[in-house]
Amino acid sequence: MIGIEHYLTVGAILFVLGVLGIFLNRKNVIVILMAVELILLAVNINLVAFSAFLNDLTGQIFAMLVLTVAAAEAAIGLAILVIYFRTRGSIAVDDINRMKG
Amino acid sequence: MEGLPILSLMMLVPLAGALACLFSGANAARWIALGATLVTFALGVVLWSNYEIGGPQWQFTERAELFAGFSYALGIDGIALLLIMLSVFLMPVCILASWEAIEKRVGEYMAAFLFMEVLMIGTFAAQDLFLFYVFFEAGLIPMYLIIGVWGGDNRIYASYKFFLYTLFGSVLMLIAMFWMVAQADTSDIPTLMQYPFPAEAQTWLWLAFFASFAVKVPMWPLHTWLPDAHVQAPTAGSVILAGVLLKLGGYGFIRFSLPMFPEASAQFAWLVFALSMIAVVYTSLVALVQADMKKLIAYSSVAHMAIVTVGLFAFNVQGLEGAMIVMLSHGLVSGALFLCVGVIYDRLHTREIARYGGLAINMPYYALFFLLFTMASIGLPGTSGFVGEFLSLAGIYQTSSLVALICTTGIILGAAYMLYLYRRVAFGGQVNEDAAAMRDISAREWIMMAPIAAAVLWMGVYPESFLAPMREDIAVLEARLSAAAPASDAQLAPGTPRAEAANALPHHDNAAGEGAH
Amino acid sequence: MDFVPSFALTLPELVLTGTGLVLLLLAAWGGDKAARKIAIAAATALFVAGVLLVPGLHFGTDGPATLAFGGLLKVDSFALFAKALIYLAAIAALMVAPAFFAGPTAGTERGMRAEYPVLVLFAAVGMSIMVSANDFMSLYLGLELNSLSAYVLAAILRRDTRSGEAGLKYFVLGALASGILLYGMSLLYGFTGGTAFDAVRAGLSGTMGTGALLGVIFVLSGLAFKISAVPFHMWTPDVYEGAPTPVTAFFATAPKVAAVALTARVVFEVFGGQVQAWQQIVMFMALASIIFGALGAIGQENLKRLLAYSSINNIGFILLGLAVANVDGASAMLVYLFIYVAMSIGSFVALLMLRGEDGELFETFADIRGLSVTRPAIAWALLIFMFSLAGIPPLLGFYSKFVVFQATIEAGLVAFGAIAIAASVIGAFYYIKFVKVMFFDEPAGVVTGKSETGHWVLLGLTALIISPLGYLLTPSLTDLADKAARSLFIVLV
Amino acid sequence: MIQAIAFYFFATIVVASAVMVVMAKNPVHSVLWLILAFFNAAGLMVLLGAEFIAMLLVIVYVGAVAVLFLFVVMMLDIDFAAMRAGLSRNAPLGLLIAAVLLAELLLAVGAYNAGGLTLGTPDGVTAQPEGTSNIAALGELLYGRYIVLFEIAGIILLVAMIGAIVLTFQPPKPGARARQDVGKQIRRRPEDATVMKSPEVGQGVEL
Amino acid sequence: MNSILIIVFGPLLAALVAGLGNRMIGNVAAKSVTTGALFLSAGLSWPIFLGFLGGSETATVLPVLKWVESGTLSFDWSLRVDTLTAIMLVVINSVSALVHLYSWGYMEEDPDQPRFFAYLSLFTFAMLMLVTADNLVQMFFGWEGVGLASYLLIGFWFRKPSAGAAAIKAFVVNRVGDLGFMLGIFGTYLVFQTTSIPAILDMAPAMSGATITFVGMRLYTMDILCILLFIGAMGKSAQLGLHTWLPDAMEGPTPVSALIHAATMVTAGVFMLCRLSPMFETAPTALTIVTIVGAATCFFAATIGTTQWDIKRVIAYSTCSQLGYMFFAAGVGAYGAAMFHLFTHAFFKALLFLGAGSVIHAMHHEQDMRYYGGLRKKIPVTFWAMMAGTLAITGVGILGAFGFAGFYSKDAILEAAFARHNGAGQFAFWAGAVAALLTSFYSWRLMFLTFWGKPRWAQSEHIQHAVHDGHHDSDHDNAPRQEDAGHDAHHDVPSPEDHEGTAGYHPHESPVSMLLPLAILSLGAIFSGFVFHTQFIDGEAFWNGAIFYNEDLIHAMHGVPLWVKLTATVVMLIGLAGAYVAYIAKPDIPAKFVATFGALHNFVYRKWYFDELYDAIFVKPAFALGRAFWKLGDIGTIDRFGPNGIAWVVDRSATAAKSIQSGYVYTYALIMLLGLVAAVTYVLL
Repeated sequence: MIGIEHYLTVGAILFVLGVLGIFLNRKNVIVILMAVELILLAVNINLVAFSAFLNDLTGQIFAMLVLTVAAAEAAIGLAILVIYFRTRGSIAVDDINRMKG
Repeated sequence: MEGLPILSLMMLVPLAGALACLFSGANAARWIALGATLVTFALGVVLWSNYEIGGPQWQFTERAELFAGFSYALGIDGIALLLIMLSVFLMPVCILASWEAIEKRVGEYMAAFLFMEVLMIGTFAAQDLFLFYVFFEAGLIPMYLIIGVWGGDNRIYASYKFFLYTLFGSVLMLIAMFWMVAQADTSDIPTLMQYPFPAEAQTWLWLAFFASFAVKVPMWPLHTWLPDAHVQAPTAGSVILAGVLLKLGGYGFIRFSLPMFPEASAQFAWLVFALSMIAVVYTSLVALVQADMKKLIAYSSVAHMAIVTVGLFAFNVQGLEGAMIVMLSHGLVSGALFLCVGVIYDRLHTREIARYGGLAINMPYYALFFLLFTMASIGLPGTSGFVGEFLSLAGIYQTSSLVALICTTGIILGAAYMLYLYRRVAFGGQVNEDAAAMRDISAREWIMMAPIAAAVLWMGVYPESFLAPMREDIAVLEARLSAAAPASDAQLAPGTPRAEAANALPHHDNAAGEGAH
Repeated sequence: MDFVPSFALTLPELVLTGTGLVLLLLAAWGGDKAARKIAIAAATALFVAGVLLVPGLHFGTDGPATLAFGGLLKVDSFALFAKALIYLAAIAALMVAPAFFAGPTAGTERGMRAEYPVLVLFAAVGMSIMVSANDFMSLYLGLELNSLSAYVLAAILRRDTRSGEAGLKYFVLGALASGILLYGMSLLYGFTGGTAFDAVRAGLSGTMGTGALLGVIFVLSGLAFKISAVPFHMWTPDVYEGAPTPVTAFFATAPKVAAVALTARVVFEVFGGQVQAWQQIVMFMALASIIFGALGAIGQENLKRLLAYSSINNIGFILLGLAVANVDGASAMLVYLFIYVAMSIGSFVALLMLRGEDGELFETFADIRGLSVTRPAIAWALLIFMFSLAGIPPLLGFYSKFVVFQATIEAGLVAFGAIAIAASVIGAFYYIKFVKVMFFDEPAGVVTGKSETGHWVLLGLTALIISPLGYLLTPSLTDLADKAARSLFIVLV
Repeated sequence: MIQAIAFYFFATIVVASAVMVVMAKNPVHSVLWLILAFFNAAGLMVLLGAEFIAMLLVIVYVGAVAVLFLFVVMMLDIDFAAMRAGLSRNAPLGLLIAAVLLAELLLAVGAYNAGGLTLGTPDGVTAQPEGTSNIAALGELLYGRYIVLFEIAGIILLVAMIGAIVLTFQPPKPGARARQDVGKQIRRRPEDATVMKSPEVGQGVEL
Repeated sequence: MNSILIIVFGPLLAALVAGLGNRMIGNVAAKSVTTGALFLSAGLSWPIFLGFLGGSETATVLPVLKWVESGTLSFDWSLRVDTLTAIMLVVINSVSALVHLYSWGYMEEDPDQPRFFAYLSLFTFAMLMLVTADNLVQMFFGWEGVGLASYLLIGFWFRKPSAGAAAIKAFVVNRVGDLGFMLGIFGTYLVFQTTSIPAILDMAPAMSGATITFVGMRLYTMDILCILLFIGAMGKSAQLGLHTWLPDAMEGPTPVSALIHAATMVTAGVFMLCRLSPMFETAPTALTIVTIVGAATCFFAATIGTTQWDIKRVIAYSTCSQLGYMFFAAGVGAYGAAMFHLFTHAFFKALLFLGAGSVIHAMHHEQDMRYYGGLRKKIPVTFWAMMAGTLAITGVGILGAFGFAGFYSKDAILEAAFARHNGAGQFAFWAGAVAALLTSFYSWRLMFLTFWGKPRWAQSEHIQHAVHDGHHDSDHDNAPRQEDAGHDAHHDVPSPEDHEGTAGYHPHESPVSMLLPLAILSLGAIFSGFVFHTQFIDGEAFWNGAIFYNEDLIHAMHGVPLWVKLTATVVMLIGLAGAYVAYIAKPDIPAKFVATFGALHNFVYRKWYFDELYDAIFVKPAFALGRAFWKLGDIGTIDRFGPNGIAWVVDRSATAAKSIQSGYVYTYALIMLLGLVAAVTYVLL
């Protein structure tokens, strides 16, 4: 059987990739939202892996909750994105800095 | 008077007055403020007359555990009594000084002053460490407003500097207070004054308190807020600032630093001495070259307060009592000098010395008062300034003759800059038409100045009135300090007395002398 | 499982949720025209929920009796204290909203959305869950319930680009933060074998493995975002500036309370056995928050933005109490929170009262020049709030700093306290700028509009609390905070 | 062995497609890469014996979330060509920090730790009972012990819904489009709607 | 003996009445009150003095009021009367009363007369407090009080810039001396734990071997104390180094010069030395210093006196020089002689000043002697009074027969110095002898220039002014009506005889109120030496312990060789001859002398460049330092690096903090991550 560290490594890599996706990107907010999904995926992999190796279902319940929330987050995030696009006509990350300082 | 909470009453009256002023029209506010301060002063007189000299150390005590962490504990000893008297004495004068000079937002102005009075009385009367801090610190608010709203052209800078400087000084003290209360398990000042803090802790506690009081005093090089604040503040603001607020620093030393940390005080006496010596010479010289009257007097305050600090750290009765008298005297005199500036500022709206001249011609009584206060500032014997300076310096001489020597040069430099000022303002020809046309002091100004003049002379001729109330307290303090007191540098060593007088001649031949006669 | 005791314990939440659902229907039915009535209903519900807290607050509750739903929630004194604050803040956010949304500043569409009170209610439910969470899963869900409502609230002025930008930034960074938090939770779950707080605490006892340690740090970081502690504060100024002012007032108060309470519960109940692992980090965050909050505020022209930095600054002092890591510190922190909430509500209400002829809102320094002449009452109230925020006695803001620093020094963290208090002077700089602009500068005379009675009531009430009279509250406040703090330190094995 | 091959297969694709999600120039491609990543992640879950989660992943993520993304990307009508390319200006620092974080994470989770990991010891209350299926055991927990979480999750979804509607629903502009009044429609009777007329010849129609 | 209360406080009350009443009560009332009070005091003083003279009075102390009690440091207001005080009472009150009277005439036209008389009386009060002091602090009170009065009177014509400057100079220079005095008092208190003079004098001999550390130096206790006190005396008595204020003090009205800067205040230093003589006698080094300083002053001031043109300045330097005599007399132990010279000097110097005032009054405020000449006939009473004074100061007399006042006192001093038989004594003797020659020269020079020769006032601005305007009160309110400082360009006027002529102006004698004091003082100048010299010099019983009485020295004094006794007379004659030759017989000699020894003349004429020197090393640097401290210190350093510096740093930091807040989401995310990584790294390390 594959050791848990392998799963955790995948999770870690996905997490870091997700984080990178948030701050490397300057083109498009949607990609940032996807990067967030990657982070949540990483968390889910962790949770499920631990759940399996601990023989404890709580992790999977947690993962389900995370999934639910992720969906809700995506909905809200996209909604905000849409209204932002309506007023500004752009979703480029570089344009979202009317407030600063 | 048994049981009457007179200290609380003295704070309540101006507080009520302040609230009334906030909601009153200009003229009503003036009268309310004057009435409130006069009532408070009257209460002060009652307080003084009921103060039992040689009685218990703490009198008129009131205590209530009101708020979490704070005790509403009031009580005074002779030292506090005198400083309270100084505050309530100057207050009506301040109100009078602002009578005509302040035209905008009079109600708020008077309220600020009355709040100030509450806080000053509270500071001197507080017997709880934190209560003291609250009163001590709260004074920032009204003073900030007084400078900022009713001040001169550069009032913003001055008010910021005043506020932040003093705030920074005092927050460190607060930290030290927490530590002390945690350590001693009480915030009762009289208890803490006898509490033996460990020597190593005293060091940093002392420094923390020093940060606050040295700014308040102010000591060189933390003095630069003072000239700015004074110059920009309205006349009455300067009076109260110089008259009472600076005394908070000295009071802090005498009430906290010295009795609570005697060892550390001795250990850091050199620092106080060094800063004070520099202050005396440095600020006096700076005062000499000022072209702005208020700035000049402000710098002179720094020099005078340096005498206070050396006196306090002389660790002997003369030094301590002298410092107290200098504080009282300086409160009266510099306050009066600021009033003098205010009187002519009200007429000509400039503080520039060069715009005046020859005022003794058209304002003889003004010149007389100004002269009296100038002389008191110089420390002419017979005025209050002398008694204080003399005792302080006599005290410090016993500890260090060098410090005494340097600080005594202050009497030369002080004479130089004050007389130079007086000469430029009151002497000489009348250069400016408008200055020459100014009328002499009005009845209101007479009422402001005459009591101060009387007090100055009284303190100079019969200082016993002021020394007696604090004698016991100073003795207690001195007893506490004596263990830690630094050795005198005089090192008096008795030798064998000479057999003969210096001009003794070999014994004369009687016959020869008579023959030539 | 017998749910009756659990329902009894969570009655306020049930009331709020039920009301929220009903009001949602009414909102759908009545449309935005009914918004005002819905807001009143929602405020009433919050008030009722608050009243329900009173017995528990008064008598104090702790121990096993406070566990609900099989230990997922814990309704102890601490939670009650926080909830009470949250409900009060939420009521304030509802009270000031209608007038704001009626004004022209709210973009092209005038009038409050009927869903606004509903979202506030659900946010309050989320915060209630947060503060009584006793399991990482309930913690996460409560947090997200609150956050999702908050994202929407921030962006609710959909025609306003600043509002949209605020929502977007808040959302993106919030999502990242909850990702970090979740990741930490997953690690904790894995390395301790559970998600319940006591299980995690038990799993963390003894020598901690690296994974668990990382979990602790990640969780802390995620929570630090919520309380906007430096360096996780970056969203705060932008969101506070961009969000509609009532929402900003809400953000500055209720979620702060919830997040702080949650953080306190996590660090004490979960990480309580490993103080050395987080104490220094919290200390650093506290100092950094104090300093950066103060520095950022200097030179701001926009008052909302300034208050955002001010909230960061204040969080630093609250964290000071947290870093002390004992009952006194926690109690001090709660006292601070209460006073902070009062000051913040007061400041924002005052801000909301700055209206021009047509009801347009002002929010820059230039607009409030000489306010003491044109609107003396508001100016004096703001003066009280600002000096209080600066911690100048005799205002109550001094007391909040007082207790926090007292706890710090009594715990022996002298140097830490000294640095913090010295840094607090920087903060005073911009608070007194308020006073300077209002009192020293020549009047701009733009603030002319009338204010609603509700605003006056709130302003007067908060000013009264912050004034020296507020010290009369301190005995009972301290009592409550002490009870709450003690309940936090009872370890249920 | 097969497990290992499957693991590395899924893992590699997950990581690679995650990289592509971040790096793809076209957001539509990003979404598609995201979907691929989810599928393969579901594979990993299956390997771990969490079939239900794997299913959920596919259904919820791929079926709902990713499609929503796709929908929005298309709907927004963004001129992708005009979008500025390239990485943000903090990229080098960001990459460095990310690398450090990854290293630390890996160190922490002990991937290179020869001795393996010391996991916690659950109290066993929520262990999967022998002989029950994953989905059944999950169901037991979700509707029993964790029912309140389930309810809260429901509220969260409700809030998400409200939020999405509040933000994006644009009330019809007055007069732009007729509103449907169901009650009115139902109450409508032929008598009200129609009028019998008997026009004379030549009167009904104007020529 | 309560008359002492009236004597001391009468003038104070009078001063208050006149000063505060000022214009309300009017000139006459103010003048009458003050003058009356002074005559009352004078009248009450003489019986006391005569009582001591006759031995019917004994030393008493009258306590008045508690003053200060601070720990062991305690001193009260009290009035001590003993022989020394009695002498001073007589001197002060008599001269003061006469000066008051004189001022009726002299100040007749001044608009500020009440103020003037108030100041005069105030001064008298302060001086009386000084001499009746029973402790050092009260003495210091009087000391400073006379300083104040001196300041006020010098600056009386405050509209003149030069008067204001001179007033400040007087006060500040005196303060330098006071620094020493104060430190001396402190040290005395430290050593003896008291400031009571009798107590100190009692204990002093026991301390004569003790040592003490002062400013890091290990010194004999009594030496350092006495030196410090002597510094005070130097300031008040204008001794070399601290003398610069005295000539400038002539900016004050002439009666003031007579009273304060000749007869009374400036002798306070001598009085102090005598009062503390038993203490000084325990400090040989200090006494040596006193002797040398006194002798040097005596010589130095006399040289300057020979070159000045301003009549008052000549007399002022003369005063300075005479004070030198008194000091070295005290220094060698002849306190009686010092007091005697003080006593006689008070009469003849007051006389000279008042006489000069009369001259000035006659010459319509012209003070430059080059514009005088031939006044002998115009103002005969003044001339004879001045003549009496000159005879007294130059010490004219015949040994064993009769001499004018100065003859007895100055001779006694010179004899004492010689008899002291040590280095300092010898130096003092020779310096004193040369100074006596110079004294004779400048005194006669003054007489010759003023009263002999032909009138030369045609070119005087003052005279021209008077002639053209034809009236005395031509000056308007704004300008001082007398003695303005319009003569800075003295050296441009070549020699006196160039501008002969009267320009139609005819000096007239002063009114009776001025002449009467002259007459009375003339009597003093003529007879006071003859009458009192035995008591002062030899009267151990008279002194009755009020001063240290050195019997051996008195005997040695009487035993000096004859040539010593004649020295004074001889040098006086030489001086007279010189003056006669230079200013009557061959008036071109001075010009030739100046031409030949220009540098020397200039050096002396410019007062040895003391003012320039002090200006360069004290005044200018003080202002420069003040400016530097202010601009470079306060503003440039403390503010710049202190509050403003911190503000700058905070401001910069704020800008930096805000630049991090860039508005970009990715920056924010990066910062968060940075924080996360930092925290992780921190815990892992």
